[in-house]
Parts: sequence; C-alpha cells; structure tokens
Amino acid sequence: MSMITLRDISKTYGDFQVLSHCSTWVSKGEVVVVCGPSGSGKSTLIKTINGLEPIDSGDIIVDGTTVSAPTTNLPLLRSRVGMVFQHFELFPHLNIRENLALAQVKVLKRSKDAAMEKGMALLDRVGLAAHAEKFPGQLSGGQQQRVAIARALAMDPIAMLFDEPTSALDPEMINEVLDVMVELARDGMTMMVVTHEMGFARKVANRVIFMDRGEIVEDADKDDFFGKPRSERAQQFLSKILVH
Amino acid sequence: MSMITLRDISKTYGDFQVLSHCSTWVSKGEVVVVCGPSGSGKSTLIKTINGLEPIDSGDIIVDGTTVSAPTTNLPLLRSRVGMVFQHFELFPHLNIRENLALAQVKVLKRSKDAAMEKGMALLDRVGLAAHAEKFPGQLSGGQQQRVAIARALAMDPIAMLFDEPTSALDPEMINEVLDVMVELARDGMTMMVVTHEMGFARKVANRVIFMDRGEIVEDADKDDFFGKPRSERAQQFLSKILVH
Amino acid sequence: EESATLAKIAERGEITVGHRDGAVPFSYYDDQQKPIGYAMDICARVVDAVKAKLGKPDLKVSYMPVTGTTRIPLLVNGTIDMECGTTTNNVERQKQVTFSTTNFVAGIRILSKKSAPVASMADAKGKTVVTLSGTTSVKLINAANTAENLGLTILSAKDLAEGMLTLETDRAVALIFDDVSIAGAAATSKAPQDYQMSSDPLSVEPYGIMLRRDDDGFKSLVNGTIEGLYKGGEINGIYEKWFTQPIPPKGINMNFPMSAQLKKVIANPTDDPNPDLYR
Amino acid sequence: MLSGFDFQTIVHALPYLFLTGMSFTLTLTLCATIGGMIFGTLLAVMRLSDNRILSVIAGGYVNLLRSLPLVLVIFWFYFLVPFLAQWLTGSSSPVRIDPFWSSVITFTLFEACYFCEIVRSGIQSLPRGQTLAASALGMTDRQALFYVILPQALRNMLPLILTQTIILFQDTSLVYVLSITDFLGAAAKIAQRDGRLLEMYVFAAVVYFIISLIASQAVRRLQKRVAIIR
Amino acid sequence: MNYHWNWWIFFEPSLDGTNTYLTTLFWGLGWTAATAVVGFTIALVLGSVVGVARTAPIGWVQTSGMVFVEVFRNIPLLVQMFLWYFVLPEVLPRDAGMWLKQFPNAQFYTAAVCLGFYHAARMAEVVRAGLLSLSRGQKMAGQALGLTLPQTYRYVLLPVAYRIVVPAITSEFLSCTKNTSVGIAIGLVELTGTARAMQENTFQVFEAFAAATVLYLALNMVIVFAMRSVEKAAVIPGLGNRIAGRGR
Ligand SMILES: Nc1ncnc2c1ncn2[C@@H]1O[C@H](COP(=O)(O)OP(=O)(O)OP(=O)(O)O)[C@@H](O)[C@H]1O
Ligand SMILES: Nc1ncnc2c1ncn2[C@@H]1O[C@H](COP(=O)(O)OP(=O)(O)OP(=O)(O)O)[C@@H](O)[C@H]1O
Ligand SMILES: [Mg+2]
Ligand SMILES: [Mg+2]
Repeated sequence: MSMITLRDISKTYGDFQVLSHCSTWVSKGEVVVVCGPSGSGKSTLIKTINGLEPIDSGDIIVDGTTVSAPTTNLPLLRSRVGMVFQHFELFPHLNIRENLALAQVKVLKRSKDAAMEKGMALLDRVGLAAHAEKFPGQLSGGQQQRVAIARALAMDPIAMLFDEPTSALDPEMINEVLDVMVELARDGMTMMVVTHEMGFARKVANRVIFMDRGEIVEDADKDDFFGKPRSERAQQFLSKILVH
Repeated sequence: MSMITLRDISKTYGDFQVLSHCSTWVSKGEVVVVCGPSGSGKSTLIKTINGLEPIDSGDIIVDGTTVSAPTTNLPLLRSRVGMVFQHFELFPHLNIRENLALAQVKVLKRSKDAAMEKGMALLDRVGLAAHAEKFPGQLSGGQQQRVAIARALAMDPIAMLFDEPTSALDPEMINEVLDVMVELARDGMTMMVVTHEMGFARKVANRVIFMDRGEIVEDADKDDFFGKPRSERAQQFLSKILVH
Repeated sequence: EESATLAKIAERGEITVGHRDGAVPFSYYDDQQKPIGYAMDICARVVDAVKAKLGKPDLKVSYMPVTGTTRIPLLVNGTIDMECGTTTNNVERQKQVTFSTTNFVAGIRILSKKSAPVASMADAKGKTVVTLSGTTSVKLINAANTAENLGLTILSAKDLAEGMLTLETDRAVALIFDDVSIAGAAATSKAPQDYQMSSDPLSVEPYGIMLRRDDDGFKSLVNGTIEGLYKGGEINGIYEKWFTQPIPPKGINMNFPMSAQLKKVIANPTDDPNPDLYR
Repeated sequence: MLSGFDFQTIVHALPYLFLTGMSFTLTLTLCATIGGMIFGTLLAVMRLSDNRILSVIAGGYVNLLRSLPLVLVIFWFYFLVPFLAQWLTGSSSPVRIDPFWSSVITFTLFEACYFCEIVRSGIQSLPRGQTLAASALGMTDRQALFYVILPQALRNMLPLILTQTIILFQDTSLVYVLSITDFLGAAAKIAQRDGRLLEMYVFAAVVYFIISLIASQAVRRLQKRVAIIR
Repeated sequence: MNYHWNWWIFFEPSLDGTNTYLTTLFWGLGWTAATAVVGFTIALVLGSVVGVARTAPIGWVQTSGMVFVEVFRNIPLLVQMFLWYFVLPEVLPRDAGMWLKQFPNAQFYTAAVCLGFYHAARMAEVVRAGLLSLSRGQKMAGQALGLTLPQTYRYVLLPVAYRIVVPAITSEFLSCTKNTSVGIAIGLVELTGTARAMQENTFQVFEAFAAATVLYLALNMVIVFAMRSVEKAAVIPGLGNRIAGRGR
C-alpha cells in the first residue's frame, strides 16, 4: 500500500526549474533515502509532500488525500505528517516540554496534561527526559535534533519526513540522532529521509532516490543503488562522498 | 627545528577554563592535526598561535618570536602565519582578485600589480583562475575555501593554521579542499589543522593532538594515535566519528 | 437678525470660548489653570449677553485653549464660537474671519538695552534685530529696512520668550513687537531696569475678539456688549485691574497706562483694521 | 548670566511640572506605546501578508506618515478626525474630539508606523524555518503567528521598541500644537511666564535625561531576563 | 465649515514685501534641505566614529562612545537645540561666546550641528548594529592577514557594515530631514516655519500646511530615490541576505 505518491511533479522559481517531472512513492513502513548534489531540489521535493512548497503541476497523494487539491485542509494533513529539519527549528522561546506540547494542544486540541504526559514519554524514548525544563539554546545540536524528532512524533504521524537531519551537527553527535532514526525505522515508521549519511542508508533504507538538477535520476532498491548505480552522475557523486 | 612552540598555555573566560596547561610544538615542515569534541578548545588553541586569542599564562613562540610579549608586533607576526577559517571569511564586498591583493598591498606594501600577479598565480594553483573577477557570494563553498587558502598563501607564510576548513562544506565539496591541503603538505608547508577528517589525518599528518575540556589529552605520532590511543576519551571519540 | 452661531449655541445649550494660554494679561492661566485676563473679562460680558439674549441663564460655558495654528480651523469648523486673546485685526485676515469692535490698541515699539539704546529704526543700522515670525512687525521692519537702506539682519523668533532671550543674550540689539507684550517681557525678565522702550510707536495694532464671518447677528451682539462697556465707562475698571495693578499669579504690575489710541477707540468705537485710523 | 541661575522658579514650579506636565507625558507615552504596538503589529502583519491590496495599503500608510514631521501629522489629524468620526458615526456635524483624545489617537496612529517597521523587521529576521516548522506541525498561519513568530520577534526587537518609546516620550512635547501641556510644555510655559527660559530648559534636559536613562537601563535588565537563549 | 479657500494666496506678496508666499515656501524648503544635508553629513561621520568606538576592544573608548550616545539620545531635540543656541555661548569664555553669537546665519549652523549630534547618537547605534551583524570571523580574518585593527575596520568591516545598514541610514536621513522643523525654536526659517509664518499672517492655514505637506513629501521622495540608487550601487554580487558566509 502506498502511503505517499508523487506523480509527475514540476515546479519553477521564475525561470528556474527546481523540480521537473518527478514521480515516486513511499509504501507504508518503507524507508526511502533521497540524496544528490546541493541545489538539486531534494529539500524542495520533500517539502512538497506536506504542502510546504506548492507545486506547479502533478499530483501528490498522502494517505489517500490529494495534497494539491484546493479543498484539502492543509493544516490537518500536515499535523499527520511529521517533519524534521536540518536546523532543528525548535521554538527557542519555549522550553523543551512546551515545544512538545504546543502543537498537541493548539492543533490536536489535547488537554495540557495529556500533551505534557505524551511529551515526557517521547522525551524518555529519545533519552532526554532529564532536560525537559531546559530551553533549546541550552542543549547541544544532537540533543536538539532528538527533541525535534520527539516533537514530530508527539503528533502521532502516519509518516515522517527528514531534511538532512544530521548535516548541521558536530561529527560526534551525528550518531545519537541516527540511532534514534534507525530505531524509528525498525519500529515500522514510514520515512522519507534526505541525507548524505550513506551508512544510514545502507543500514535501514529500502530504496534510494538520487536527484540532480530537479530530476529524479535514479530510483532504485538500496542494494542496486550501492552495487551498481546506473547513471554516471550518481556514480560520480557516490565516489565523491564515499572517499573518506 | 621547532617552528611553533606552545609552553604551558592557560586561558579562562570568566570562570570557564578554555585552555589549561597546554604544551606542544610544530616542527618545520610538519603537519599536526588537532581533534577533539566540540567545545574542547581546539579553535581557541589554534587562534592563540597568531595572537587572535590572548592567553592568561604560558609562552607561545613562533619562528623565534614570543607572541605574547608586549613588544611583539602582532600584525607583522600574523602576516607571516596563514590562517584559514571554518566559514572561509572571504571579504564579501571585494572580488576574488581583490580579496587576494588587499593584505599584500596594505600589509606587505607590495605594488598593486605585483599583488595581482601573485594572486593570479595562486588562483591558478588552486584551480580557480577563471573565477578571479567573481565575488565570494558567487562561488560554491568549496571554491570559496580554496580562495581562502590562496589568500593566506599570497602572504608567503612560514606556517599555515586551519580551523575546521571543511566542516561548513557540502559533502561533495570536501574533497576539492582536502586535495589542495594535501598538496600543500606534500610541498613541505608547516601546518596545524583542526579537523575531524580522519582520512586526511591518516594521509598527511605527522602527529595528532587530541583535546578534551581545554586539555591536550593525547599528543602522539599519527600511527600511534590511530593504532592505540592511550586515553579512554580519545578511544570513545574515535569510535564515534569513525563509525560511518 | 438671524444668527447661525446663536442658533447653534441655543441648540447645543453650550457656548465655547477659545482662549490663549500665555498671552499675559489678555488671556492666560492662573495658578489653577483657569483662563483669566483682560480679554477674558470682556468675553465674560459677551457670554452674559448671549445668556440674556437666548433667555438661558444656565447656558453651559466651556473654554478651549487654542494656539496660533489651531485658532482658525477651530473657529471655522464651529468648535469655538469666539477667540479671546491678542489677535490683531488686519485686512488679510478679514478674508477668513471677522473681528469685533477693537478692544485694545497696541503699538509696535522697540525694546533695547539701556547700555546700547535703540530709539528708532535708524539707530539699529547695520545691526541685528529680532521680531516674532509671521507678525505684522516683520512687514514693518522689512519695509523700513528697504526704504531707509538700513542693512539690518532680521531674526524671527518663534515666540515672545525666545525673542526676549535673543535680546537678553545680545544676539540682537533690539526686540521689535507690540508694546504691551514687550513691556510684559521686560517686566518679568531678571533685570527689568536694564531695558528701555522707544517712545513713538512705529505702527499700531488693533486687537479684537475673533468671530466667524458672515454672522452679523452674533457680531452685532458682541459689538453691542463691548460698546456698552465703553459707554458706561466700565471698561476703565477692567483695564486698570489688568494693566495698572498687580495681577495673578505672581503679583506683577504691568504698569501700562491706557494709551491715547485706546482712549480714542473708546470714545469712537470701531472695528476697522486700518492702523492709520487709530493714530 | 548663569551665575544668576534661578532655582527658586524651578522649586515653585515643581508641582505644576510633574503633576500636570509629567503625568500627561507619561499617560500619553503609555497609551501611544500600547496602542501603537497593537496597531503597528497589525500593520506589520498586513504588510507581510500575501494579499497585495492589504500590503499596499499598509505600506502606503506607513510611508506617508513617516515622511511627514509629526507636527504636521498632529495638525491634520486634529482637523480630520472629527470629519472621519462624523462619517463613521453618521452624525450631522463633525464630531467634536477632545484635544487629549485627539493626541492619543494621533500618537497611536503615528507611532504604529514605527512599531510596524520594527515588528516587521523582527519577523523577517527570524529564520524562515520557524514558520515552516510551525506549519509542518499543522498550525494555521494565525497560530504560527501568535504562538511562534510574534513572541520571538517582539522579544528580539525589545531594544528597538525601547528606543522608539524613548523618542515617543520626547516627542510628546509636540502636543503644544493642541494647547495641551506636557512636561516640556509646562516647563516652557513657566519659562515664558516668568522669563526664566535657561533655567527651565536646563532643568527639563536633566529630567528627560535621567528618566530616559533609567528606562533604558531597566529595559536592558529586563531584556537579559526575557532574552531567548540561543 | 465656512472656510474661505484661497489658493491664489501663494502668489501674493509675503511679509518681507518682495517675495511671494510661494517663493518664501521654497526658500524654507531650501533651508530645510540644506540643514538636513549638513546635519546628516555630520551625523554620518560622527556617528561612524562613535559607532566604531562602541565596538572597539578598548574599555575607555567604548565607555566614551556609550556616554555620547546616552547623552545625545536621551534629551529631546528641541531642548538640545535650545541649549546649543542660547546656553552654550553663555557658558563659554566671554570672547568665544561673543564670537558664536556674532556668527552670520548662526541659526542655520546651530541647527545643523545640533541635528548632527542628535542623529550621530542614533547613527552610532545603526553603525554598531551593522558591525555586530558581521560574523566575528571577518574581523579575525582581517587581523590574521596582518591588517591592523584600524585597517581591518577601514577595508573589511565598515564597507560591508555600511551596505547592510543602508535602509536604516535612509530612514535616519528621512527623520533628520523632518527634524529640521524643530529649528523653529531658534528662529531657523525652514519649511514648517515659513508655512507657520504665512498662516499667522494670512490665516489661510490649510493652504499653508497643505503646501508644506506636499513639499515635505516631495523632498522625501527625492531622498528615497537617491538612497535607492545608493543602495543599488552598493549591492554586492552574489550576496543575498547571508552576510559573510554566516547565517543559516
Ligand atoms: N525561494 C526560492 N527562490 C528561488 N530559487 C530557490 C528558492 N528556493 C530554492 N531555490 C533554488 O532551488 C534549487 C533547489 O533547492 P533545494 O533547497 O531544494 O536544493 P537541495 O537539493 O535541498 O540542496 P541542499 O543540499 O543545498 O539543501 C536551488 O538551486 C535553490 O537555489
Ligand atoms: N568569547 C567567549 N566567551 C566565553 N566562552 C567562550 C568564548 N569563546 C569560546 N568560548 C567557550 O570556550 C570553549 C572552547 O571553544 P572553542 O571554540 O575553542 O572550542 P572548539 O574545540 O573549537 O569547538 P568546535 O568544535 O565547536 O569548534 C567552548 O566551550 C566555548 O563555549
Ligand atoms: Mg536542502
Ligand atoms: Mg572550533
């Protein structure tokens, strides 16, 4: 069953074609990794899925709902799809507990107590229960990103989107975040992850998508991708980032 | 012959001890890599060498000159030590040619023509001669960092300091910068490099210094360091960043 | 006669008197922030006459402070019904408003320091004089300057106090303005004995109560009231109260006996703006 | 001349200066700051909205008012607001507006322009990711604005808001146009009545300086307390 | 409202007997512009010096910068204007005071200098904000190349800082232009003053202020357009809103 379907998506900024005729899908419980050079449109692609970036043409269907349909209740849809950003984007004026509770209370209309309880349970899961009263600025990057994941999970999402979740982190903190993500994947969460961490892709991805200049150049099973990428561009790219 | 000597350096910010009793040296033609967790004082240490960070106690001697002596002509000393920063720090309002020429003209009092010529030669060396008229904002991160290296080299430095030169780069651009650095090392440049790129360290370093909480915990030949780090902290650190 | 103003006052049950807040001793505040002064006393009589005319002894009287800038708009848009202050009646202004029978005649004179006396315009030749911006004095000085080729530097102060300070600090040798005002300024200065005023007025300035144009009914009521004060001699008491006796709040005495010009007006009341008629 | 500095006048005038003058100055400053912040925030949101008509209206309003000296704005509002109110209430003659309320309305509408620009730059200086993150959690634009964007923007802009409030505090003296007496007006009136300009202006300078300085120190401290830890 | 509109009033002779009211308004505009330009030039230069001082790594320099800003920012402009014109000559030695008072066009120079100092305090904050918005790395990069601190400011930090704050400089310039109207207090015959004088004598208050309003708007438009071309000329290719490689 396909949880997320992209059909022939295109998008331009003025003259510039950011996405051209992209089609792909993510099945329930599947982990799809997206990679490609900087500026190739990965972030734009992933943001179209919950309607953060409007598209010019094509269809996006998430759990049966057409995202781009004018009647779609976008806030509702978004509340059901979790998203984690490169720069965490925790709300710096709220402490960790409040960061987790805000959308639960305002969007899902949960009671404050229920939201707090749910939040604490998830903080525990990402190993940060002790930091609930701190503010984002008082945590390390790795800790902030784990909070951001917990914040998304608090909404009980049907799928999770990650946009380079580790690329703003110090090298030693990358693993603590990847570990949480690996665990999520093992628990059966449907995930689409933009990342350059090929170790992670090797470990948990079902499929890998390679993008270049707004196009999906390669969309293959993990083993096929790492074994023998078809396109030359993908080979080049892999050789560059796998050197070290 | 020791080009750079640090003897028992200490420094505090208020109550916080950033550097405590650090001693080490860099011989002529040697490449020393500094690594360690975030906040351990690596950047601070490397900046004390050309007096960008004043120290509380200890001695720093660069090519026979005591940096911390009150009579030292710091600008003169700094002009003889090249430095490359994490965020490139090119001057955004000057084009590449002018970026390279500015300090040559203002500090070394070279003629404008001589400075431009020297600059072009170095741009050629880092493979960017074609971009001389562009502005920093028009180059990719990797290109900017190569320009930053050329800018430092234009001053004919006796040694080069690098502070995480690749950590702000997209993964595919890291190599183009490391390649330039490897070449520099092969040409016999004295270098001190803060980096987490262990592949680079393995390839060109003579010695590796590991810092934690302001202290130099380990200062060993490259092979000893990667073979069997003595301290537990260094082992942990290596295991974290070498996983992928 | 029909009067729009009286009709409006009757309809609203309220008359609004516009007044200045610092025109000593014509209309200014006492210690309780209540408007008082020579012009206010005259206006009080007018208000009484309005009450009588409308047969409303408990007509509400409100007071509204105005400035040089707001007096016209407030009068023409009906916020105030008359302005009681030191407004000079001149031809230019007649296009916009009208004035009651002249209730005071000021003369433009020269205030100077005794140590450097300036008795006439000619005495100031080649020097700097100060007056108040936008007043008829400016016109007068400019005319004299050109006619007699005096080479004056003319400063325009924003108000009387600043004009006085300009003279006090020797930035100008003479302050040229309405005599009653400069006399007051000299009297309240730190060293009143240091100043002297020229004897002959350069010109005269008739003051009147400012009213809306084209309302002869109201105007004749106002004029009738003032002329009544003149005929009965009541005006003398009012005049003395404000100009030759100590006045609140600080008990200063203006020492400004009634001028021949004002006496002439009292004998033959007029609302003509032409200064020459008052000489 | 300064040797004859007349302290007596100042001492006598103190009750008037502070009870009448300063209390008005502070009242107006407070009203206009609060009103201006609210209206200014609204304007800022309008300026940043995707609706072109709203943003053009707000932009035009802000740029027009900011191009004129406040004295002129006070003058125009004093005479236009009665007609505006007449039109709004459908009354037969211009609604008479007390100078005090006219000053409050004028200063509120005028300061709103400055607060608008401050809030706008505060909003714009936030990383775009914050809005995206709020949307991604399912918040509507309004929720994102109230719970995520404005709380941060206002805190970040506190120093600028303060600076503007100090300017407002000083600008209240322009109410002399409406024959209202603020602190400086009171000082000027005493100065003119008693011929003691030097004394009163020097005294006013000292009072303004001290109050503004205390205010800026207080806000500096407050700012440290509410500052967002980054 | 029975107001007697008379737009021809502008062509009637004004109080000085020679010029029409329209001419005097344009003279007023001229003085406004001249005061604004001279005042703002002073503000720019002095404000830069003070702004730099406030970021300098030398304690007493920072402190003096701060004192300057606090003093000139916290006293109302009107009061400052008054103090410069009426009080300063009195506290100076007698000869210096007299010299100041005899100065031709003293109101103009006083107003310009006073505006200059007042806006310098605010410009200093603008320049400081610009400098602080640059990453610390820029300063270090300059110094690491051997540039002295003054050279680093001159060739590296200020050129970029100025570009960042051009919009703020524009609004300071506009507010400086508007603030020339405070010059009335010391008898400067600028635009608001001429309109006020015209109105006092003729009572055509709406015409006079409408003219002043239009002229202010026109002057502002000129400034905005001029500054916009400055802004355009100052654009650094390739540099959006991420300055100096920082930012997210
Ligand atoms: N608002 C915008 N206006 C114009 N161009 C844009 C805009 N947003 C993105 N782009 C351009 O679209 C292209 C794709 O951007 P996107 O952020 O999706 O790339 P990416 O693959 O995520 O790159 P990175 O690895 O650097 O995050 C880039 O060239 C970018 O410059
Ligand atoms: N100006 C400062 N004031 C106070 N503390 C500072 C200052 N600069 C640095 N520090 C602190 O000193 C410590 C060492 O900083 P430094 O930048 O040298 O670490 P680092 O090892 O380079 O870390 P990273 O890998 O994150 O660059 C950090 O904890 C930092 O917070
Ligand atoms: Mg991206
Ligand atoms: Mg560092």
